[in-house]
Amino acid sequence: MAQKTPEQITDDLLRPLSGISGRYALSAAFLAGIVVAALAAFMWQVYAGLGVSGLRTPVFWGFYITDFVFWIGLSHAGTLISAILRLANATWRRPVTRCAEVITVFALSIGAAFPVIHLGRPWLAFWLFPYPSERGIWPNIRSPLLWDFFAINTYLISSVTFLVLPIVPDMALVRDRAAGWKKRIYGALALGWTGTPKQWHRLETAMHIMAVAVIPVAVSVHSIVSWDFAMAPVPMWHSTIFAPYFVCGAIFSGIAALILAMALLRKFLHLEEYLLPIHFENLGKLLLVMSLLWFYFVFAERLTTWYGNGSGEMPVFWTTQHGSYSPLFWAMVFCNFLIPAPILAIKQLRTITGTAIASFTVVVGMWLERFLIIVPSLSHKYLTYSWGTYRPTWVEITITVGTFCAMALLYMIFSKLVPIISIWELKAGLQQAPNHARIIAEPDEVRAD
Amino acid sequence: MERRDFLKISAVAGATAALEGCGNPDHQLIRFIPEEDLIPGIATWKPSVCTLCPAGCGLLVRVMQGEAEVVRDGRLGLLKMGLAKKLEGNPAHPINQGKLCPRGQAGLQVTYHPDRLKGPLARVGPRGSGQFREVSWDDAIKQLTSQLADLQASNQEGGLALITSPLRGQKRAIFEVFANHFKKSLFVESAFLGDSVIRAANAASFGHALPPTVDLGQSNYVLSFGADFVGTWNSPVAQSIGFGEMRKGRPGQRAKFVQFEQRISHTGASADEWVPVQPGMEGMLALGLAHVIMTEKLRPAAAAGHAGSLIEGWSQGLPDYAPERIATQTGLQAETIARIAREAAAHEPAVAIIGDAATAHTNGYFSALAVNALSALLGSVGKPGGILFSSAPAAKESGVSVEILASQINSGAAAAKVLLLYNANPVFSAPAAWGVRAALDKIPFIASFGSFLDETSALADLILPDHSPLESWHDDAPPSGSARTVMSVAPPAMHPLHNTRSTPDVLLDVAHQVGGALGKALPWKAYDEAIQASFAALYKEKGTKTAKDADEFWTKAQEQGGWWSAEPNPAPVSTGGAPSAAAKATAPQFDGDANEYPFHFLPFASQLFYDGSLAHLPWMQEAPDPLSTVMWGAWVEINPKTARKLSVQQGDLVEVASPHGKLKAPALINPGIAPDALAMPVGQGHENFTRYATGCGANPISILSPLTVEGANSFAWAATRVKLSVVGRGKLILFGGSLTEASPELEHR
Amino acid sequence: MAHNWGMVIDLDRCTGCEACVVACHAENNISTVGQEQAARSRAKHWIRVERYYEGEFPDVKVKFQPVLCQQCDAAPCEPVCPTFASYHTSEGLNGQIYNRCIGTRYCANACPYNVRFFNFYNPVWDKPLNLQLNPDVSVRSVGVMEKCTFCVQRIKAGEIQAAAEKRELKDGEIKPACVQSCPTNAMVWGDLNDPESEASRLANSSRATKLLAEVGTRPKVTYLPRDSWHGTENA
Amino acid sequence: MSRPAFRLSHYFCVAITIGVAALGLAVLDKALSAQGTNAPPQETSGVFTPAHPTVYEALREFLGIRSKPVQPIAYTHKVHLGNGMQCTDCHVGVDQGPDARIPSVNFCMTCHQVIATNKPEIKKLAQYKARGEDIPWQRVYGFEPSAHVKFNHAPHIRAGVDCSVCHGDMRQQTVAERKVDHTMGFCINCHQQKNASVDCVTCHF
Repeated sequence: MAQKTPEQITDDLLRPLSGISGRYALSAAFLAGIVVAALAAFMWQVYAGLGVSGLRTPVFWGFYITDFVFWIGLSHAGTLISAILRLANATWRRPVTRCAEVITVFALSIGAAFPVIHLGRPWLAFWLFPYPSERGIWPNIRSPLLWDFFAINTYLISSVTFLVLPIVPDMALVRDRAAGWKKRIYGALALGWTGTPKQWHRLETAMHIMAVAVIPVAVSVHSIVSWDFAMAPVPMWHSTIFAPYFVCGAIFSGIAALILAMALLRKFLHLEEYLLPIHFENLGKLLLVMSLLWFYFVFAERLTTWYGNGSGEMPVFWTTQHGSYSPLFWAMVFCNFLIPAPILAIKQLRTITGTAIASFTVVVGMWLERFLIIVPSLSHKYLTYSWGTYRPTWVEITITVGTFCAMALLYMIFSKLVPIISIWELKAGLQQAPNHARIIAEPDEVRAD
Repeated sequence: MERRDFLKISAVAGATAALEGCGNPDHQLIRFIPEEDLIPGIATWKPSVCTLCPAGCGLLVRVMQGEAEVVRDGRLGLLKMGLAKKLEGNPAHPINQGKLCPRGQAGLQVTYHPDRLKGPLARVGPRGSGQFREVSWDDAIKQLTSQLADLQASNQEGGLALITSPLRGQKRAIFEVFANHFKKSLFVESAFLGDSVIRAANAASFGHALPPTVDLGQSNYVLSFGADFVGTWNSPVAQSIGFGEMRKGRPGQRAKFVQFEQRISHTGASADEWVPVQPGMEGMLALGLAHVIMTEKLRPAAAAGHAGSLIEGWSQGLPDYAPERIATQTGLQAETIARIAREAAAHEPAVAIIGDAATAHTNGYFSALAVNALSALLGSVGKPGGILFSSAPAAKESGVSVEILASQINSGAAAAKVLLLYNANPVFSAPAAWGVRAALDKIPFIASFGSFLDETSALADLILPDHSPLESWHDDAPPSGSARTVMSVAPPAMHPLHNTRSTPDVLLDVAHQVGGALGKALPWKAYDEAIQASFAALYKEKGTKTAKDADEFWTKAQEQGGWWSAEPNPAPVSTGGAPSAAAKATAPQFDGDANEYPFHFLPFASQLFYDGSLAHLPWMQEAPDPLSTVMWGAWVEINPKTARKLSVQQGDLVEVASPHGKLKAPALINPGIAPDALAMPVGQGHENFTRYATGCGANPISILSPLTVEGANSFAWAATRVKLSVVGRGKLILFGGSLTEASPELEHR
Repeated sequence: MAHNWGMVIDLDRCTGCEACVVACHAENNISTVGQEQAARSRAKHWIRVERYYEGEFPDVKVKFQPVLCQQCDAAPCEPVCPTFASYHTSEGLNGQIYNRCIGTRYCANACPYNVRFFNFYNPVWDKPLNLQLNPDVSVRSVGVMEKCTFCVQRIKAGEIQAAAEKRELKDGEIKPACVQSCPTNAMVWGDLNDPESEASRLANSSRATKLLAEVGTRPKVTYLPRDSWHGTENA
Repeated sequence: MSRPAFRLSHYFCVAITIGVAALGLAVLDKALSAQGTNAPPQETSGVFTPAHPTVYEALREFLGIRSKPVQPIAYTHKVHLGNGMQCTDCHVGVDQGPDARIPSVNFCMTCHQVIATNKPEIKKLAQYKARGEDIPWQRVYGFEPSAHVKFNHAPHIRAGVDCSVCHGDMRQQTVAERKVDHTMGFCINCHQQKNASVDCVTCHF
């Protein structure tokens, strides 16, 4: 395969922005439909009351909080990964970063919606904002939910910035090629980018600062999410391992989501020449590491609980190992470790398809993990007389499915408006180090000589 | 239950409730001029009497001003009136001393029940169709009057039948006048949980046809043969207070409480020693205990006095009842019997009581005599810490039961023309085998005074709904629960909500319109006059010290909720009663072949629904049953081992079949029931009893065998055998998550 | 001296009769949820009588244990509430301010005793059952948490009365509905700051135990465990 | 080249979105109308009624909009108080318990049997009495149920808080109007000044 010129790159990567195919419209409409249904379900819940969900005494948190943690976790795909790769100056990252950062922004927005969706009185959610009122009451800063509120907002703002900054030059590029109303819009988005060295320099610096800043934020976000649970004296919640455990899980599911997204983009936007096997291979390796790390955390958690043999914790422990929740538990172990680990460990299997399959199981597995952290503990809390069960209703299921569709839809729309691969960075790659570019383009060849 | 209707109604209620308070009078109902002059937000406490069970507890009703939607002369509007907000026990009342059981507390919902009958109704559709039309009180009373007038004219024997709940005081007197006026009328005081066996036995043993007043508070050893005395038996609140005293009321002194029964009852659950006994063997066991006490010279046979002389072989020390000989039949080990006997003898005062299923076997009367004899032997009868008898008048008994009434009518022996129905639901609380429904269909005219449509009143031709208890006058002389003489009286706690009338008043009205002897026999214009008259008599007899004249006595009584003697004055126990034929132990009869029907079927009084008359109260439906924790339903209790053997899972829908019918209910695993028994709560399974009870659960009474207790005119409701089969998955609503404190999940280790 | 309300429950007296449960429903306007909702365990009982079986037939024992909000001094439900709907009152109660509750249900998850209940739907009283409502207690709407308040309306009324008469509250003057109704006098309620009060006397007795003490919530409800017969020493 | 595709897709887009949206709304509507009864048991909402009869009502409450009370009779406080009457003459119980009584038609008629019987408003009064109806006075003050405020007049009066502090100077008012806005801030201020308790549970329970 021949070496791409900058012009080719630009053409290839801007192609998706023009025109909408029937297939695209069809799937978009389909997704939109489900999202609308989910919205309807939510309206119905607001109208009737949370009773339409499957929540009950004593399981007051179910699908919604599971989804919340899941999506926030997923959001760690992008910003964190691309930031790390940026700082590590891993050049193969260049085609990957933007798809990753987009995942962050959308997953985060969706995740942030769930705490509101799950409220008994969502119309009062604004009480979480610290604003002065005649009542003289402020939000309770001791509540982990409030920490969430701030952490998530901070993360959202910073990751949006982190996403938007490197888009600016590409916007300019689109602007220069477009005409009419498109030109005006992209012009506005380009923020008057002309590509002067000064602008380039500022961009680089800003990106560097953001990259450094965003990592601790990302880590803090999921630590705090974990503390929503760890702060409560609930069996198998109240654990010191939770923060790192959650962050690990988050990055784990994040990478999986990223691989999936890339695989799909590659297929549907015909980016075969940009998203190359090596990207999947490298990310696959990362995923493998996270899978092992995740397993290590689960093992550590389970071992200490079992060995500690706490009267409160053992029922929860056993209900997940042997009891009513064990099928889900073992499904989780398969999805997160027993299936992906071998696939990713064996080089021959670490193909695009292979990593995609592994990533898919991981995404499923991580959702199960969130569920298994929340529900069994609540349903088996101390006094056996007050134990209960949980079964979701169509409302929760619709809303959950709806959010997955929302994610896909947003992603599709975004990829229509913005080049999903950072054009200028790719070019920059070429300019600085053609060898690098060649290595990206033809790894096997390189190994040959 | 008709969930849809339920929804519609509740939706409407909610909506309209929300609409009130919007700022324009034109959008609102008219307001009637208040009849009472109350200050809003300030509670007044009015005495009343609880009528939900025969215990006769005294109430304090918290009354506050509220705005009720009422119909006055045909117009719907809002009326500011005093509304009962909460029922508490009356602290001054000797029976319940300020305490109240769950059923009593829920009495509030009887008054405010959405399905309460709001005015007189006349049947339009065919009988049982439940189609009625509203009629005016004048028409209703005219109709009833004419019926009775015709009956009087026809001068036919047994033309009048009355089925009421057990009545006391002037209310009973009024009904009695009706019963006596018409020749050979059939007057039935119907109660599924009647205490006639115990009263009969007490009459024989101690010369008092009264339920016992058990002085648990001062007792040191309590032997209870199946009596659910902190739940539903006799005077539960009084006994609960005593129970508390007996346990922790006396520093350093704590009585032992032993419960003998086949299925662990709500009371048995609190026993220090719970001993399963074979059904119907309670009497034999009591005599076994007596045998040990006598042979070991812990008490002389003579100590039992007359009560002992009623038992064959007593004076010889009951040789046939040596523990070894009765061990197998009673299902206890000989050592256990001996040990308990010695303990009881060693811990004066010790008391033995019997009730519920133990007296509902065919040999229940003998068992009661035996336990009475044991009590007497233990020497605590008529003494503190033992069994006392209040000086209340013994309840008169007509001797007619629902069973007799039904059989006579069905056989044509009696041809009742008019039936007066008051707070009784015989169709529900009688076994199908009695053919009550058929008998009622033979009666041309049925008038019901009940406040609700139930299985029986739905058959009525005329319904003249009574006030709710809180809207009515009360007088009551509770026969047990306190050693003091108690005469409760209470004026209405609130004005009537609906177009109802006090039944005694209606009866007086009718009597006067019928006129003649009947009219003369009832000189009073209204029920309260009748009560006042009785209190005037009481004043002459007892009250002269406490009040300067009858009027003051009467007003005082109304203020405090009745009159009671300052000091306990239990009636003396007749030791040497008339020597009657000594009773002989008889084996209990069980209906149904033991091979085909392997299980004893034990219905038991529900702590929440009593005999089923309270199943229509949402609070009772949603409160978890103390032992099973079931809400909104009935269940069949089965021993875990048996369940495993028949592979019955918790919540499986099982069919329980007796020789006389079958029913379906979900199975519930109960570690505290004998492997050869199935138990079921009484009270659910109403076919037609308000939106809350209708279609909820199943009714065990319906499949019972029509056996009677030998020697006492009473229904042997614990003498049925049944078989069981799984038919599917049932709906079992449990509030409690787990049977045991140790987590079942840990079994995996 | 500020009051510090507490309760003592003598399990040796308790017979599990449910009087307290119904009394609580009547006093505190707790709505019944109906058969369907009860089946989905949305029933609300601010106080419940836990029943535990021990042993197998014929040696069966049953233990009753009324459980209500323990009004913990170190209450897990309080810090987690983002809006201060659940907070510690000046008299040591775990306050639940319905109008401030946005329904995160975090408090209920944090509560080790599962004594907090959520209004999954707007409560409904079929007319005229609404007339039974106690005007001293507000009716909770859909989406808010509710729980035992130690009958705070009775406490307030008592305090206002005492203040009007310019006197101190007497021990036993105020009784929550459950305590008042309890037929076996198994429950005692009073001021733990007053060493003379019956409640503190029992709470400091040798029999005193706390429910789930190991969780460290410092409950203000004390349990006196079920006693056993001490044989002939009583004779 | 992508133009025709665009057209085609356009229709698809619109058609299917509308279709599915309609489906979603249909589900919602069905559920609304049936109040969740006809869905299978494990899914039904069982018994419920919305907290407000209409969304409009809900919105008004959320925004704290309250309709101005329309009084059936133009009762004038000014005149009565001018004639030397005291608030507590009619509003009995205000110093004893939580609420003040609003007098019934009987109470008014005790005087107006004879006084000013020819005035139109008094005639209205008499008509109510004649019809056996009470006067449907409309609440002027009072808290929304959703505020969960259990206000008790008596302690405030004992604390010497003048009626006018919360109800304005009634001597200047004819038909009672909401002169003072009973916001939480209003209560808190006063409580703090008089250092009365501002513990939430003082008023909210």
